Amino acid sequence: MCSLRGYLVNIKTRLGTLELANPLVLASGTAGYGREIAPYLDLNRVGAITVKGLSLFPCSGNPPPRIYESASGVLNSIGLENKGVERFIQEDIPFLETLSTRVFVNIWGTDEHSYRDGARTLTAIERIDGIEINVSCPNVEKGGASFACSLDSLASLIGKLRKVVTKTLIVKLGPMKEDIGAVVILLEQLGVDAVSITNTFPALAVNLSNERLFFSRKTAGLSGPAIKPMALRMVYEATQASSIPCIGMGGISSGTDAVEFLLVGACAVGVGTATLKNPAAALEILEGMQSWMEGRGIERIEEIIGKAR
Amino acid sequence: MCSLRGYLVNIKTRLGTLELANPLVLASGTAGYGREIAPYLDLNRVGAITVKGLSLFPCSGNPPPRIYESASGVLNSIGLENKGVERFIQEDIPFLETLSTRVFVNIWGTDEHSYRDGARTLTAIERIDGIEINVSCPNVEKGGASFACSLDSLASLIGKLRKVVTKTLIVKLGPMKEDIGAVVILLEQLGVDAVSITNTFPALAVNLSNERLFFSRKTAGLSGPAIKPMALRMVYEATQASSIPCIGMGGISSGTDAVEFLLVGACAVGVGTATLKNPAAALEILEGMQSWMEGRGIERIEEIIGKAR
Amino acid sequence: MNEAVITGKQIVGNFIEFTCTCAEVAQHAVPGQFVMVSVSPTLDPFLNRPLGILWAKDDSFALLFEVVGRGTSLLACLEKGDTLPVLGPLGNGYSLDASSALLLAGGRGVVTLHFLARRFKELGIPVSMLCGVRDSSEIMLERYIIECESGLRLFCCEEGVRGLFQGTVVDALEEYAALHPLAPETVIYTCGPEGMLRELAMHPLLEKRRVEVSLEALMGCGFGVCMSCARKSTEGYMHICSEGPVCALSEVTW
Amino acid sequence: MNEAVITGKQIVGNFIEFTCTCAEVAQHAVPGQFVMVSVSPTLDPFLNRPLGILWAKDDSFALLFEVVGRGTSLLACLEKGDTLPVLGPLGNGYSLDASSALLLAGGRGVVTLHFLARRFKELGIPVSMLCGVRDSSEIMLERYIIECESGLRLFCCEEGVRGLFQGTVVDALEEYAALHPLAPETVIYTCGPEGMLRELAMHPLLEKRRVEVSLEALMGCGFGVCMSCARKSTEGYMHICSEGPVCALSEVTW
Ligand SMILES: Cc1cc2nc3c(=O)[nH]c(=O)nc-3n(C[C@H](O)[C@H](O)[C@H](O)COP(=O)(O)OP(=O)(O)OC[C@H]3O[C@@H](n4cnc5c(N)ncnc54)[C@H](O)[C@@H]3O)c2cc1C
Ligand SMILES: Cc1cc2nc3c(=O)[nH]c(=O)nc-3n(C[C@H](O)[C@H](O)[C@H](O)COP(=O)(O)OP(=O)(O)OC[C@H]3O[C@@H](n4cnc5c(N)ncnc54)[C@H](O)[C@@H]3O)c2cc1C
Ligand SMILES: Cc1cc2nc3c(=O)[nH]c(=O)nc-3n(C[C@H](O)[C@H](O)[C@H](O)COP(=O)(O)O)c2cc1C
Ligand SMILES: Cc1cc2nc3c(=O)[nH]c(=O)nc-3n(C[C@H](O)[C@H](O)[C@H](O)COP(=O)(O)O)c2cc1C
Ligand code: FES
Ligand code: FES
Repeated sequence: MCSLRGYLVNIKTRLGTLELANPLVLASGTAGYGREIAPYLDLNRVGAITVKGLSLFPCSGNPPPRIYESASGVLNSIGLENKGVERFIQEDIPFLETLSTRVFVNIWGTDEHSYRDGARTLTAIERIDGIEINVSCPNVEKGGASFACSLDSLASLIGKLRKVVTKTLIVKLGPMKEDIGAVVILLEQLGVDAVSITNTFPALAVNLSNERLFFSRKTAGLSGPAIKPMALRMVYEATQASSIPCIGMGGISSGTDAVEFLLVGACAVGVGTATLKNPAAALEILEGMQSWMEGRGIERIEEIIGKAR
Repeated sequence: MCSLRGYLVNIKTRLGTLELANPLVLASGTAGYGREIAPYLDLNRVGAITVKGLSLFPCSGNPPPRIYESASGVLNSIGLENKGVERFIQEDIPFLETLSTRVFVNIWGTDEHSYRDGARTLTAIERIDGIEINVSCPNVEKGGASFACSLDSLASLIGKLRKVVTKTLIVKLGPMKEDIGAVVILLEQLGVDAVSITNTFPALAVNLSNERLFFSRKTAGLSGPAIKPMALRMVYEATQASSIPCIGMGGISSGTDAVEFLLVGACAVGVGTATLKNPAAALEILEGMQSWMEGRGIERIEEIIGKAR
Repeated sequence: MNEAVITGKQIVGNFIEFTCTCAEVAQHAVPGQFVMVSVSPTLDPFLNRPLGILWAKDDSFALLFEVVGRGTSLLACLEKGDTLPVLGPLGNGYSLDASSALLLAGGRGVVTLHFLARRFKELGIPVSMLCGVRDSSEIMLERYIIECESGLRLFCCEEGVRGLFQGTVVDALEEYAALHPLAPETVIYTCGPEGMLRELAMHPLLEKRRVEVSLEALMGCGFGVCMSCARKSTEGYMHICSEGPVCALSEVTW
Repeated sequence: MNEAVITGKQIVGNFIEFTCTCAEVAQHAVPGQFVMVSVSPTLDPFLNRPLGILWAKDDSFALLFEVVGRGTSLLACLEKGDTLPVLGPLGNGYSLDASSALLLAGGRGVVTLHFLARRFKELGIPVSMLCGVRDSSEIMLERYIIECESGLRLFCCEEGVRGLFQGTVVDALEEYAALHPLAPETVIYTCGPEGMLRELAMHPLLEKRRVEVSLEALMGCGFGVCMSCARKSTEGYMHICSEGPVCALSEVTW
C-alpha cells in the first residue's frame, strides 16, 4: 500500500535539462563506486548516485585514522583516496551500465589541467549523466579547496571545464570565504547546470589518549546531522541569490530533513553520512519524504521547492 | 575526598595580566546577569562569569520563537535582548559586588560610538574585570557582525575601544570571512588582552508545520555540542597564529571537552549552551577536567595548554 | 539537577503519567510550577523539556505529558525504576488566596489545574472545574478533574461523545454561567491551548475579573538565563519561565 | 538494517554477552565476520559500532563486547526483549580448510576465535586454543575457550593469578611449542591487540607458516563505501571492513 500511495505524489525533479526520477541523490564518498552499496540498496530506486571523488591518477588517501565521531556528526580525513579515472572506467562502468538510475561522477584535481583531463575522459563515457566538480574538499593539500578561495580562480577553472564537459556540469561547494550568493551567480553565468551544497565543514579532533591531534593532517571535514542547520542556511542563501538548480545536502537523515532542504530551495537532496549508518537510508528518506507530502496533500514536488521564505 | 584531590592540580590560569582561579568561564547569554543563575551554581567557584551582551540602551530583542533545537545543537535568535548598561549597573552590579569571582561584561553596539560609549561607562565600574567585545553576533541587523567583515573596520573599532577600556579587553570572534589567524594577529597588535572563540555559527531552521522559515529573522546562531569540532579548529588556528590568550568555547559539555580546548591552545574555556541544560554544568565540567588531569598526573594546567600539535 | 526516580508509569491514551520520588522537587512544588526534564542521556536531543507538575506530596510528585515529538517520545520509553534528571520546581505558581475558584482547563492544561484543585480542596476553598478536550482520543483526561464538595465538575469534548457535554470549554463556561452566575469574588484560573486562552481573554464573562493564566513558550533553560521564552505582554516582552508561567490574563497581548 | 531481538544478556566482568534472534544474520554468519550495531535511537552517537560474531546457530547469534566508550556503554543498557538494529554479517571470515588449527586469542580477540573453534569442532578438525588476558579483571573470558577432544586449551594471564599460566599468549605459545612441536600443516589463526599481533608477525615460530589474522580498525560504514578503515598493507592500503577483517598475517605491515 505504501508504494502504491507513493505514486500519488509526483516526485520527478530536474537539474537544468536533466530529469531525475526522484530527488534523492547518493552523495559522493559514501556510496563507493556503486558496486559496494548495491547489495544493500536498490540503486534503481534513487534519483542518482554520485561516485567517490575521482582524480586523473589513483590516490592512496591519508594515513589512518581517517574517521572520528563527534556529537551527531562525523569527521573524516579520507584524503580523497580513489582508484583513478582509468580503473574506474574499466572496473565500475560495466556495472553502472546495468542500472537505469542517473550516474554522477565527482572529480577533483590538483591543478586546472588534472581537473580538465579527468573531466574530458569522463564526459566521453555515455553512461555518465553528470560530472560534479569538487572544489571544496578540506582534506587534501591541493584538493581544489584553493579554487574556491577566490572568485577569479574559481571562474578560471570552471570556465575551462564548461568547455570540455558535455554532460550536466555540477559544482560542489562547501563553506568558503567568498559570499555564497556571489559564487552561485558567477557559476550560473559560467553556464554551470547545478550546484551541490554543501561539502563538509573544516573541523578538528583531539586524541585524549596521547594528547595530540587526532588526524595526521590536523583538520578534517565535519558532516552528519550536526551540520544540517548550517547547510540549510547555505542552500537558502544560494537559491535566493540565483536560480541555479541546487542539490542540497548536509546531515539529512530523515524524510522531513529532506523536505526542509526542498522548502528552502533545493530541487534535489544528497544523502551522505546517513548512508554510513544505514546503507538503505536514502530509500527510507525518500519514503518519509513522500509520506510527508501525501499527508499534506501535496501533488507535485515543485509545490514545496523554495516555498519557505 | 574529591575536592581535596582537586587541590593537587594547580588550575589557576591567566588572560594576559588577569589571573583566574580556574579556567571555567560562563559564556555570555547563558548565565543572565549573574543573579538569575546564582541559585543553581556557586558563582565563586567558576573562574569568571560573562554577563549577557549589553548595549548602551535597552534592547527588546527579536520576536519569538527564539530557540530551536537541532541535532546535538541549539539555534538561538534572542536578538541580544538586554536591559542596557544603566539598568545593569543599577540592578546587577550590587549583587556582583558580593562575589569574588571575575566578572566580564559582554557588549555590542550598532556603530563605533555606541560601542565606545558603552565600554567607557562600564570600564569605570570597579567590579568589572574585563570587557568582552561582541563583533560576531549573527542575530541582529547591525549587531557588530559587520565589524568582523573586514580587517579595516575591525581595526578601527578595536583601536578606539582599546583607548577607552582600562580593564582586560577581550574580543569575541565567530566564524568570519577573514582568516582567523590574520584577525588574531591584528588584535594582538592592537593591544587586545584576549580573544573568545567562538560565537555561534550562522544557521537556519524550517518550521514544517507552516512550511516557512522558523525564525522571523530567517537565520539564527548554532551552538552546542554540534559545533565543537569546528570551534576546536578555530581555537587551534588562532593560537597557532599568535600568542594572544584565548578563551575557547563551542559545545563544551564535559570535562574532557574542556581538556580538548586547552590542548589545542585555549588558556580558559567558556561554557554556554551546556548551562541551559544544567545550570551547574560549568562546575561539573571543572571537576571532570580536574579529575582527568589528576588521573594523568598533571600538576599544572600550563602543562597541557597548547600541547596538541 | 536532581535525580527523580520513577516509581509509577501509566499510559493514558497519548499521554504518559509518571509518579516520581524526589524530595527536593516535591517538597517545594506549588500548583502552576513546572520542572525541566532531561530527555536523553546522550547529546541529542540536548535541551531539557518543560513539564507542569500534576501533583506533589511528601517526597513524591507526578508528571503527565503528551507524546508530541522527539523528546516526549524518548521520555515515554522510560520505565519504573529509571531515574529522571529534573530541575525545579521552576516558575511562579497560581495564587492561592481565592475565596472561591473556577478552573478552566483545555487539553493538557489540566495538568497544573489538577494540582491547583487538589490544593484548594485541601484548603477548603470551593472550586469548580471545567475541562475540555478536542476529540475522543483525549477523553481519558477526565480522570484528572477533581471532585469537590460544593463545586461543579464538567468534562466536555468538541467531538460528540455519548454522555459528554459537546463543545469547547468556553461553550461550557457560558452554559455554566447561565445557570450559576459567577460570584464576583470567584477567581478564574486557566491553562490550555492558545486559541482557547485568546477567546477567554476577549470573553465578556471574564471582563474585569481576576483571571490567572498559565502560559507555554519554547524554552531553552527554564530558569531565566537565556531569554528564549519571551512573549509579548502589555509591558514589552515577558519571560515565561521566570516571570510566568502563571500571570494575569490581562497582561497578555495577542 | 535488520532488527535483532535480544533474548539473553549476561554480564561477564567488563564485558556483556547478548544472545540475539535474527535469522538474516545468524543463517549467513561464518566465523571471523562481524556486524555493525546501532547503539542509539537518537542522532548521537550517530555511527554504528563493529562487533565480532561470538557464535551463530539456526536463527540465533551472540555478541560479546567490552564496555570501553560511549557506544558500548549505551549498548550495555539494553535488556532482554529490546531490539538491536544490526547490519551484517559483514567482512570475510577465516578459511575453514585447515587440517589442524591453533588459535591464539588476546583479550576480546577471543570472540571470533570462539566461533571458529566451535565450527572446527563441528567439522571434526583438531583445534588447540590459547587465550591470554592482561589482568585478573578479564579472567572470566576463560569460559569462551572451547574444549576439543584432541586439542589443548590454555588460558593465561599476564598478571599472576593462582592456577593460571602467567604470561602472554606469545609466552604460552613458546612453552606449548617446546612441548608439542607445531605440525607443519597446522594453520594458525589469531586475533588480539596490536602489540600481540605485531609480536606474532615477527616471531620465528610462525615464520613461513600460514597465519590468518583478524584485524580491527576505526570504521565508518563497515560495508566498503567510505574508505575509513584503511590500514597499511604490503600492497598500499587495505580496507579492513571489505578486504578483511581476516587476512594473511604476512600481508600486514607494521
Ligand atoms: C511551562 C510549561 C509547562 C508544560 N507542561 C506540560 C505538561 O504538563 N504536559 C505536557 O504534555 N506538555 C507540557 N508542556 C509542553 C511540553 O513542554 C512540550 O510538549 C514538549 O517540550 C515537546 O517536546 P518534544 O521534544 O516531544 O517535541 P519537539 O519535537 O521539540 O516539538 C514537537 C512540538 O511541540 C512543540 N513544543 C516544543 N517545545 C515546547 C514547549 N517548550 N512548549 C510548548 N510547546 C512546545 C513544538 O513547537 C512542536 O510543535 C509545557 C510547556 C511549558 C512551557
Ligand atoms: C571488525 C571489528 C570487530 C570487533 N569486534 C569486537 C568484539 O567482538 N568485541 C568487542 O568488545 N569489541 C570489538 N571491536 C571493537 C569495538 O568496535 C569498539 O570497542 C567499539 O566500537 C567502541 O565503541 P565505543 O563507542 O564504546 O567507544 P568510543 O567511545 O568510540 O571509543 C573508545 C575507544 O575504543 C576505540 N574504538 C572505537 N571504535 C573502534 C573500532 N571500530 N575498532 C577498534 N577500536 C575502536 C577508540 O579508539 C577508543 O580508544 C571490533 C572492532 C572491529 C573493527
Ligand atoms: C566519508 C566521507 C567521504 C566523502 N568523500 C567525498 C568526496 O570524495 N567528494 C566530495 O565531493 N564529497 C565527499 N564527501 C562529502 C559528502 O559528499 C557530503 O557533501 C557531506 O558529507 C555532507 O553531507 P552529509 O552530512 O549527508 O554527509 C564525503 C563525506 C564523507 C562523510
Ligand atoms: C541563548 C544564547 C544567547 C547568547 N547570547 C550571547 C551574547 O549576548 N553575546 C555573545 O557574545 N554571545 C552570546 N551567545 C554565544 C555564546 O556565548 C557562545 O559563544 C556560543 O553559544 C558557543 O558556545 P556553546 O556552544 O558553549 O554555547 C549566546 C548563546 C546562546 C545559546
Ligand atoms: S527559558 Fe531561558 S529565560 Fe526562559
Ligand atoms: S568502514 Fe567504510 S569502507 Fe570500511
